Amino acid sequence: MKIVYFAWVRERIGKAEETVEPPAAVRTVADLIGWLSGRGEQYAYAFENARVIRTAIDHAHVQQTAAIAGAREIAFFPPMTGG
Amino acid sequence: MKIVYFAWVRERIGKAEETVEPPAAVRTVADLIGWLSGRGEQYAYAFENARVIRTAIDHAHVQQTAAIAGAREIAFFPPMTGG
Amino acid sequence: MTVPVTIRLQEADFDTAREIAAISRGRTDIGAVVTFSGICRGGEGGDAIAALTLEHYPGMAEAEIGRHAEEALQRWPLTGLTVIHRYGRIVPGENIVLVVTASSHREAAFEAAEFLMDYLKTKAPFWKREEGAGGSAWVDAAAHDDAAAARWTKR
Amino acid sequence: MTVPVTIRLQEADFDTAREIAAISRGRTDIGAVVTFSGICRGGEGGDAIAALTLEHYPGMAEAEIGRHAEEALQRWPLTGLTVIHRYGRIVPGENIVLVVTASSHREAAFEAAEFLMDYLKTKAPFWKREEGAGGSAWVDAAAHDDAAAARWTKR
Repeated sequence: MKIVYFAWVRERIGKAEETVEPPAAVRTVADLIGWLSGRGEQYAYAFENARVIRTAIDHAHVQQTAAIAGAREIAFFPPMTGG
Repeated sequence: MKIVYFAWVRERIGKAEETVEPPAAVRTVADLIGWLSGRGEQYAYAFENARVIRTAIDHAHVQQTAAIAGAREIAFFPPMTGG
Repeated sequence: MTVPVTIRLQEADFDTAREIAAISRGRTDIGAVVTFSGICRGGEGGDAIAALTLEHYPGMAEAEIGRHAEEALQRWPLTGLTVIHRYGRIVPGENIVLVVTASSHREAAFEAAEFLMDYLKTKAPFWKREEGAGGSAWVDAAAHDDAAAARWTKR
Repeated sequence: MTVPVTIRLQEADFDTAREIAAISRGRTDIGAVVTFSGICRGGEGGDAIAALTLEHYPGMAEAEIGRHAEEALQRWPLTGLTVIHRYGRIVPGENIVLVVTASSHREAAFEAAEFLMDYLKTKAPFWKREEGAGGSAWVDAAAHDDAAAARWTKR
């Protein structure tokens, strides 16, 4: 499963993308955030305020309750500031 | 007192402007419309539906209840269709 | 701070790009520029239009647009404002009117441009005559334009 | 009828005049063209900004703008629609984003442009980083932008 990070989420984690294999118990976006947060200080820092983190699965916005099964690419990023 | 006409009001009356000297009893715009309407068929035709006629005194929109005393230029025209 | 305001009534066409450039060139306090271009259409409903002729009331047109430009400056934090309205004969595809508003914020630029267009449609002394296949006729005022203008006084 | 839709994400600047011309050239069914240009300001509040850097999510940005363009076409009778969003480093006075909407009626052109801008601000995956005197920092999302976007779902 490919994970991509943007803006200060990317900076805090220290990488733009990676491929991970979470265990089967990790079913939702919220589960994935929890699991990633346990992978090291930089992840814990990036996700310390999980409420503000936005998520997209395969280029579409999703809630943190969304299931991750079948996802090709999951993105984590701060609230958007384009336009 | 200078009177100017625009669009189909001008066409019906057959002139773009004229100078008139209404009697002292003609105090308001409505009075003036009534007085002009008595000046000939073309005026009666132009003002036949007085409700739709718009009026400006010295370049500012006014209601037909407005007094005409002191006016330099009074304009009569149909509803505007600019923009 | 003086806000640059340009108001022009002219028979000639105008260049929208030049007007945008004029309002924003050399400035770094503008975050949003909105333009509205009103263009002569080739048909209303099923009837083809060969041309429009716009009559206006010289003197009053400038005064009326100027009063509404001032009101827009009072109501919104604008950093620039341009209104150009043509008169005379205009063929389909040609420009009729241009409003350009500049502000540090987009809501102000959008609202001021809509306000000015609603007032130009209902209060500025211009009258359109359409030339079609069956001769020419004055355009009737649209009730929905009055309704659009009325929303700005309901606050 | 197919409505011409142009969506571009690019590092280079764009030419607003060329985009207006592209949407309206040779057509006589367009009565109204609205443009919104978002421009990099030289300061927010009292702090000077040397430049913005816009990061984006390639692939998703195009998809997200495309979905909102489709929604705009469903909601308003548009005759043309262009959205251009830049990424990379942008200095004060330069363009960031352009929305152009064309319609036979002005309300549709205004509303669709506002709708698209509100969604670009809150849903399109772009992030701004500001360079100032004291270093650089990510721009916080503004609550008023979320409120502006929410009005389009309250109908």
